[in-house]
Amino acid sequence: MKIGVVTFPGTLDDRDAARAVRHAGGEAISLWHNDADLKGVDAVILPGGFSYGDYLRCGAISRFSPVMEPIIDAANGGMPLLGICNGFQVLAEAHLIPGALTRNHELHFLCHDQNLRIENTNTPWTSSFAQGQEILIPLKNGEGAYMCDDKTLAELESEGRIIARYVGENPNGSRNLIAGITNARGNVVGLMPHPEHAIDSLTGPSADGLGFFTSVLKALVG
Amino acid sequence: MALDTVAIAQANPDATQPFAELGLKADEYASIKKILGRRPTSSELAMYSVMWSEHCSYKSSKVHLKQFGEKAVKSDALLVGIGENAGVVDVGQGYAVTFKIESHNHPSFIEPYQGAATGVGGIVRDILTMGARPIAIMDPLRFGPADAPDTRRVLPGIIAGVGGYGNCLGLPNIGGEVVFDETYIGNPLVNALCVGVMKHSDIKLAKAAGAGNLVVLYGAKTGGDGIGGVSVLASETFESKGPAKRPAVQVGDPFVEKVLIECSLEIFAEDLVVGIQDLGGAGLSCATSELASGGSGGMKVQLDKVPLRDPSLSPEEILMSESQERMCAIVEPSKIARFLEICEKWDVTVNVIGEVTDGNHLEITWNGELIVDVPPRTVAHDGPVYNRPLAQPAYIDAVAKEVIKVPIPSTPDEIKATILKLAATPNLADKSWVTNQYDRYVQGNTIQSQPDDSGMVRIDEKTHLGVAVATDANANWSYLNPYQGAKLALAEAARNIATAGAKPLAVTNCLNFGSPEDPGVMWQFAESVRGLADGCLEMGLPITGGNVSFYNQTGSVAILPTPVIGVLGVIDDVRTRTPMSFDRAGLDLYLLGE
Amino acid sequence: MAKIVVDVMLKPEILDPQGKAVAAALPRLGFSFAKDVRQGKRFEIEVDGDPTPTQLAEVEKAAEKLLSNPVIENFTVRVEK
Amino acid sequence: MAKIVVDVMLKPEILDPQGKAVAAALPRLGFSFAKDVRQGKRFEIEVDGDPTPTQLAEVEKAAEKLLSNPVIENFTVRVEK
Ligand SMILES: Nc1ncnc2c1ncn2[C@@H]1O[C@H](COP(=O)(O)OP(=O)(O)O)[C@@H](O)[C@H]1O
Repeated sequence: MKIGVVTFPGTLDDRDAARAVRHAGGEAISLWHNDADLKGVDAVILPGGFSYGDYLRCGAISRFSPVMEPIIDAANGGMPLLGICNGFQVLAEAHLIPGALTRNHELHFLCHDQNLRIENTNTPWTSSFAQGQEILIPLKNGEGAYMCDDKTLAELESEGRIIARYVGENPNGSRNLIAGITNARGNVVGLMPHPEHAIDSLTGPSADGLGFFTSVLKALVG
Repeated sequence: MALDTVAIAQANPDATQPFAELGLKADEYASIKKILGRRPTSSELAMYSVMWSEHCSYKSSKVHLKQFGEKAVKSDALLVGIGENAGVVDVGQGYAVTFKIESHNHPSFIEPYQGAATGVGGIVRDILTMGARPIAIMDPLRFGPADAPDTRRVLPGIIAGVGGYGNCLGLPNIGGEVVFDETYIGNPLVNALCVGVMKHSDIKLAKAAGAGNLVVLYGAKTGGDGIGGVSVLASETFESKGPAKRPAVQVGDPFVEKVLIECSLEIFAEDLVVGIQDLGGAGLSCATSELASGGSGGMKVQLDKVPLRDPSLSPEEILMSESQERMCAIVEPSKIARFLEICEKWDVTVNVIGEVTDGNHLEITWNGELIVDVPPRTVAHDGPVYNRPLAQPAYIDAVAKEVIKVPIPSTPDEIKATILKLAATPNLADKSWVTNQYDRYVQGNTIQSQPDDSGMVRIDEKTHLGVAVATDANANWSYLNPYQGAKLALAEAARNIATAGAKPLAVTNCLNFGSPEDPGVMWQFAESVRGLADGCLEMGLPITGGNVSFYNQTGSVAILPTPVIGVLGVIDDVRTRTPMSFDRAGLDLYLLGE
Repeated sequence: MAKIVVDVMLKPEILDPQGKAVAAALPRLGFSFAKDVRQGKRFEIEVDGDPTPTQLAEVEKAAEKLLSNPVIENFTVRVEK
Repeated sequence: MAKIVVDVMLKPEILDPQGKAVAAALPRLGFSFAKDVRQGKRFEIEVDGDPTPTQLAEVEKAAEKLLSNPVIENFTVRVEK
């Protein structure tokens, strides 16, 4: 199974995401922001980083990259799409998922090991986890506070579209402790913390993050 | 606007020039005249003044730093030694590692965020310039007391600047120091270390060899950053009109630097450069003169080809500008098309600004007029050398005689109270309020970072080869005995490598001191260098590079002598590292040493 | 040469941690004038000559599409001489 | 209730990476109006009643001390109704 990993100028975690895909047993294909070509991939990851320096608003400029057009089309057609951190911000800017990511409530960039609870195991990115499972993966961002209006929040809650929540103290001011959400169809997932940095306990706080990548491979095999 | 050309300098030899305002002494100015056989043009004066400054020429420290080469043991691991942008050591399996520390103390005092940010940016470009992919950074920092107003002013910006720039570059921060002391009020120390890795065959040097090869400037456009000092020249050449306001502050654009790194690595991978130099302090003056004197000897540069952010800059200012995120490469004509193509892919501004020539002339023109014609070596390497007077300060004997009775806690309650008191001091307290603002995970190769004694990163995923780096300085020891203080800092850094399971290989340093014109400070400096050189000799470790920062003082009060020592080690299999924490119950505890 | 200014502010119902931090810092420095502070962005766009109505309409579009995120922000466009 | 607005912009000679990024993005989206873009901050300060001259003087002081960094930024203060 081929998983595309997009590199925008300023993307940082593309090689990590590709490594995670390989660890999970998939083939990682690099996609360049300026090529409107998905090279026949079965799913796409928008990795973390500071695309375009995070200037203006995180993800605001990358969202208009040529590669985003086929990605948006494919996602609307049901292709699994995961946005991690900066990728989540790109998804929000592209309106593939509702809401927006805003400045952390403490105003600092924050990097620490974060406990999450998996709340929805029906997406192609979370099916390897158990409902309610707690995992430990790095969180690192400056603008990770998930914001949306009350109506959207009620919808996300009632439709079970919050896929992961922070456990313990709210690290960044996200509404309802939201760490990740999915779109109505369930194929597009945005996640603020970094599963690709937790694929083995040598380089990460755990190997819990691998589940996101094994999930999608399982989902694609069907 | 009067352009000062070589012809005018010849025709008008007695024009008075503001050499003193530019920081040159009368005899230094005289020796420039002697070298050139005429008065310098204002552009030449600008170049000499900045290249012969303490910061660029090491004029006060050179005579002492010589020991690092003279005393050194021969090390097979050393691939590139002192003198290049950063030293390079062999770590096996065909890999070479380069690392270096630099200071950005004064700029960080003026504008904490940008000063610290551009400090990180500068050292990262030094490492990149060697042909290496930067893989980690560290940041030894010093501040006044935690509750001092000056600390409150500078600390948040400095931490945010180190993080803002490093995080955006995607470099894991794997360690550093945060130390508070009175003497750093008004003189915060911002030292930044970067480590990079490459294959042996990819090592690049700062030399412009091969007449006919092209001089290529790429990266950010040139603005008026960091040229506050040369405005005096501009105001002279611009007659009394006065220059536009020139900022002394350099502003960094980490996004541009990140793109510059990826673009450069792609260029290196296709072997498209003969030589390369980053533009840091002294900007184009430094890059052109160092590249030329490191190579065939000559270079012609058309300064008007330099792309400008601020079109009002004068040639003198362009030569001096410290605009960030720029690189200068020497490229064979047959490879330039591909070079330009890669720059275009990454949307990086690029211009051919000149060519390498035979002979011994660095010739710079401005719209066809010759404004600089100098032997490049005289600018880059033949600056003044001072043997400054030194004298052991009076306090040394006084403190040696002093007997301080430290009450030793004995009862459990006393011990508990003492531990709590110590743990609550800012110097010993948990530093996660700092380190949590830094990305330590990016690149996915971080094996150790905070709170471990050394940082460790994997450099090969298949073989598990890795490197460890630690920095240490104990300024209190150095104050009491600078010779032993430097040795102890070296020993501590090396121990921090060894306890992690890695083998120490090489040493870098950043020597932060007060004014070299103070014989007491100069003595502290000389003793520290002697201690470090002797220590390295005893441990069999080569010094691969470093940096000297003088004039860290407020009025007549110098900072504590702060030689920050960095040690790099290699570990063949990072899985065998020994972390600092006890990760399970039932382990035995041993005390080694006396 | 004229300047078009686009001001972008978070919608009133969206939490503004930066504005809050400023509002909290002011009294600590002895300033008591502020009941509330909101922090937003200001873009100064330089255009050739006097902006035409078409140009201004374009700026409106750019402000909506790129300079602001309509989910959380409002914007205003005006000409400054 | 009145609103005092403080606009803070980087000094013209200081590099503005954000403005540059916006200026580069606009043409990619088909907008060609901008010769240059600078991005700054806008503070909206709510005060009780009409601002008095003393209050405005205080705001000036606060703008200099807290809201801007005089080493690299300029600011302007004005009242908006
Ligand atoms: N400025 C800094 N940047 C990055 N890491 C830091 C910084 N300051 C301290 N650290 C890290 O935090 C940990 C604890 O630091 P410190 O309290 O100084 O411990 P130690 O005294 O053992 O060196 C170490 O891993 C150190 O590298």
